Amino acid sequence: MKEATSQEIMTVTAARLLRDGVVCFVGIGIPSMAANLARLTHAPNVVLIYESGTIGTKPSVLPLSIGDGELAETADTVVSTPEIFTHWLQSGRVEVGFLGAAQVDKFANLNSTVIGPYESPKVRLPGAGGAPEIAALAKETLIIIEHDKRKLVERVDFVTSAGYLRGGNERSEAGLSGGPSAVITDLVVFEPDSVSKELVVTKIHAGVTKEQVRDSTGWDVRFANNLCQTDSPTDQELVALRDLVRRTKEARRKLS
Amino acid sequence: MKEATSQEIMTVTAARLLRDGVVCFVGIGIPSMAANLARLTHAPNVVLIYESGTIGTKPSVLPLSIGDGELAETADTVVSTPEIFTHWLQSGRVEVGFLGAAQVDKFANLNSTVIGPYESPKVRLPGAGGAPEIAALAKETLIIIEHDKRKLVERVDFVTSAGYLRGGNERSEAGLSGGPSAVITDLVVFEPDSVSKELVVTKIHAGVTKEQVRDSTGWDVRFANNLCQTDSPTDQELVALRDLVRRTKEARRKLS
Amino acid sequence: MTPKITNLQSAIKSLVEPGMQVAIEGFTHLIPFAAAQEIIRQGITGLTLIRLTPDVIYDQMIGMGCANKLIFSWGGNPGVGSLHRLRDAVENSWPTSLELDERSHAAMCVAYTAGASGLPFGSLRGFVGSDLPQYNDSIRFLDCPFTKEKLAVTSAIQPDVAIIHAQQADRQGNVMLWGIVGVQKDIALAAKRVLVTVEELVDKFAEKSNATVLPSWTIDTICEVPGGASPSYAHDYYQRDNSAYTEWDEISRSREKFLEWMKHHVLETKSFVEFRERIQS
Amino acid sequence: MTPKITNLQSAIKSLVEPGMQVAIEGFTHLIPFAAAQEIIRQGITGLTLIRLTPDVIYDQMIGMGCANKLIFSWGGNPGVGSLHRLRDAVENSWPTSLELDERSHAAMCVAYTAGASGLPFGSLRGFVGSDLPQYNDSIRFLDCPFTKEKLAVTSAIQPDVAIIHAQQADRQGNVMLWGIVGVQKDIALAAKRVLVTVEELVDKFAEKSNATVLPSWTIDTICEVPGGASPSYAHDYYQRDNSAYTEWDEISRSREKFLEWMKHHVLETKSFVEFRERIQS
Repeated sequence: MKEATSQEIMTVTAARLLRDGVVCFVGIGIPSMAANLARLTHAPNVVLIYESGTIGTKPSVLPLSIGDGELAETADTVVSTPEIFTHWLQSGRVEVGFLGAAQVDKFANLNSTVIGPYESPKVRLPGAGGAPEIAALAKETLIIIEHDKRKLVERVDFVTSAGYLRGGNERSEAGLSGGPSAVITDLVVFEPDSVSKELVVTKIHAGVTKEQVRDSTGWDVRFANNLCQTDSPTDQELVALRDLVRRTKEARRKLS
Repeated sequence: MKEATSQEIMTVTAARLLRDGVVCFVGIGIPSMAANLARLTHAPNVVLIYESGTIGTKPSVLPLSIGDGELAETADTVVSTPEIFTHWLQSGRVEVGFLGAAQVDKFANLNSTVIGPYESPKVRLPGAGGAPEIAALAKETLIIIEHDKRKLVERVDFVTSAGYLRGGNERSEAGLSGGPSAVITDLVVFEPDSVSKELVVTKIHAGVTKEQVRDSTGWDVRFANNLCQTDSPTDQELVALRDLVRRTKEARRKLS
Repeated sequence: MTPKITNLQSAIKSLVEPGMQVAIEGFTHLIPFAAAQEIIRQGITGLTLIRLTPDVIYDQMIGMGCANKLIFSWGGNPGVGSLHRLRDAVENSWPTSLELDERSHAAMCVAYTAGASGLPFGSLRGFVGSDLPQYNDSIRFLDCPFTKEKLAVTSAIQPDVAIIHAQQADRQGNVMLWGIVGVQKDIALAAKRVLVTVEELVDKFAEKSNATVLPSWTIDTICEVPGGASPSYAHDYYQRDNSAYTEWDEISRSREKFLEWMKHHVLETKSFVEFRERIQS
Repeated sequence: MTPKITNLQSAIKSLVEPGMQVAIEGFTHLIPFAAAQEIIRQGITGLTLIRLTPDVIYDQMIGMGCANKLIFSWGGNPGVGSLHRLRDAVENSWPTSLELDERSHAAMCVAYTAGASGLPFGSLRGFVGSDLPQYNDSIRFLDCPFTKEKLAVTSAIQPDVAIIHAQQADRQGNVMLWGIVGVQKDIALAAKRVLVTVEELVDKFAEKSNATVLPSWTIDTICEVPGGASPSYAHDYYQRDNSAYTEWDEISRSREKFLEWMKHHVLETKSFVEFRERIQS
């Protein structure tokens, strides 16, 4: 078996955090890949919800967009997008929100709006989409992001979706429960400190050094006392992931 | 042809007030009979909405309840009851509301809640149902009621659904447009005076005397200067109405 | 995650407790008569009953003393007239007094939708000039934060238990209903726990336009109860038994006749199946 | 009452005027590409464009100077990346400046539903801790009149024109869409006027679970435009052309290449049919 790439390790590690049977609101891209990998391995009963209105969807290939036909065809039911946000997310039925972002900060706030000032941005990003409410209303949020100094920053340029705000009890005092429980990158897993809510490295992927993590993180990163190494992907996980990616590529090639 | 009964005259007279092509929110009972008679005679393109969620329904027999299967089977579409009230009524799409009530007063306010005080009623009536919002939000309301001193009263015991409140501009000052445009009974047609909004008799059915109307009305009833006699039902209208009633009776007998 | 599929007797026993808020919904169509009668049979009392259109089955429950509060918008025998047991409770406190939280259909819908949506209130254009808000604190007014217009608001409804009847459930416990779908999706998603009685369990759903599908994980218990909505109807299964509604008017007019009928047909039968046999004999 | 059934060119000419608020909706599925391109072809400018997910077709409209304001929640090329014309307009005001009214998907949904429901605002749990409300006055907060909780509110959206694409219309002008139905019913019912392009006119609709049906009298104009949602997809008709989305990334990166492509494919073609021929050749 070919050794796992760092992106594969990130995806497998994220997938493992999704417990079987939970209701998961899935963002497109790597979150969708990880959620479906979980469904195809240890979590066959996970209920995947996409904001396009598909509930309990079981795609055999990964959707390129959030509203691919594959998602509707394999769903238990398809509802309108307004209903997804009111009756399914806002009602508190979503246990895990699975999100990506352009920037994540030390307190797990997410930015998908702008780099630079809002009124005259250096880079205009796509925007909020469903993320602010997913981050606010899911019982727990998992965040996947590539480990890069420009992406993991001291303070996001713009808080699109609230994490722990400026740390401590600020999130709960603002009236929000839940919050990010882990940030998974291609180098490490961060978890929020139980008191300060600062993201702390709790797991480090095989072959990654602390030095490397420090150099790639935009704040003075801390490592947990009980820091351990991430369990490497099993052969079974890698086969499932690679099959999924291969099927997806083939399906897209056929369509083009 | 057997002569028209007073109830038939009431129904035909009410039906005539429904213009072809309008969107009409229909209450059960005589309003439903009149609205369907209109559809089967001069107004084939009337769009009938029932609060059970049926839109553009074309029943061949009259529903006994507001949610008979016949209504769903003959509808252009069936939506949920919440959607009927939000997207179809509250949105201002309904041109005519067709209602009955237990009591109507001089200013066309409707009572379907209680006779006597609310907290210790003499008679507990079924309640508001959809009427308050139909009366508030339809561009115009038609009311059908049997002519009886206890039903046509100076002031309703309880305002379930607003007519012109205490008259004059009170309705529009309260922020409501529309309002009752006619009250059709088995003796007369009332219309609101353009200034005072008091219900005034504008049409009197054939063979009915003013004396009879005065005796059967709970307030000191006024007759319009241009009072005229109601056009009698045509043979065509009576045939259509009687056929509808016969078909309905047969269908119900079959079910029992 | 997957709902329990069980019999009606144990479903009611495990879900409905005295004093609970219970919504047994159905808009003329698909009224869960069987499930509601099982509540009477089990002698559960002190309930707050919730429904837009309390009809014959709520009349039975109220007359048998199951409820001490009713949240509703229209309580009548559809196409027939009054509910005599409901009237007797409100007018004469028999068999017990009945508190009313009375709204309109539109307001009840908004309250269910708010409940299903995790919001504490819903807004509507309504109640201007109506006397209802004077007697009901769950109807209030606010000014629109943008236009300053005066709008009505009503508090969300989130019952302890919702009971609905549907045409079908599949083997995984997903539920589908069609035809007049009423308020069932909203009340099911608003409730803490959900019981669905169905006409039949099927392997796969057919395509049905306007169908409401409730995923298995939103439902706690499913009971297969053929005819369980009778004398109301189940679209594509059986029609409404209008005569039963007409006869109810006669049965329910006197307390004695009512009690006798309930004893013979409900209390002395073990299940809805026996009840149906006795009714049909 | 019955919608006009006409060709796309005259439909756009009679419905869309410079300066209007126009919502061209479709959630990945059923995006009305043909209708939107006809707006470009007719050179209509000064529009406020509204959509949850402005994608390639809005990128084309913005790059061609049709819009000076955008109400939206996520503007990207789904599965590919940025919209370069949208970025160029926001970052460099090219070809003109673009005002943003930026919300979240949930808030846009609530705004559409409020618009369709005749309410001036809608409520949601959201925006607590987010920076968005600081930059957008159409997001505010209020206290629940019952529980005193702080909730977000957003102003209703009621565009002058909504344009959607559906699979079918029947001969009476009723419209049906199925699969991922997105926000189309709400925006159609929220708009003052509605244009629907459809894959085909049929005699009778088949049963389709989760179908959205819009009665004929809610629609102003229908155009039969087979393939009119391409390169997005129409469930049961054709699949998404993912390569067109990928290629757009390249085409749209430079202003020159973009303008050249638009001139050749859109401005110099008379209709969507011709456009499709040129694309496929």
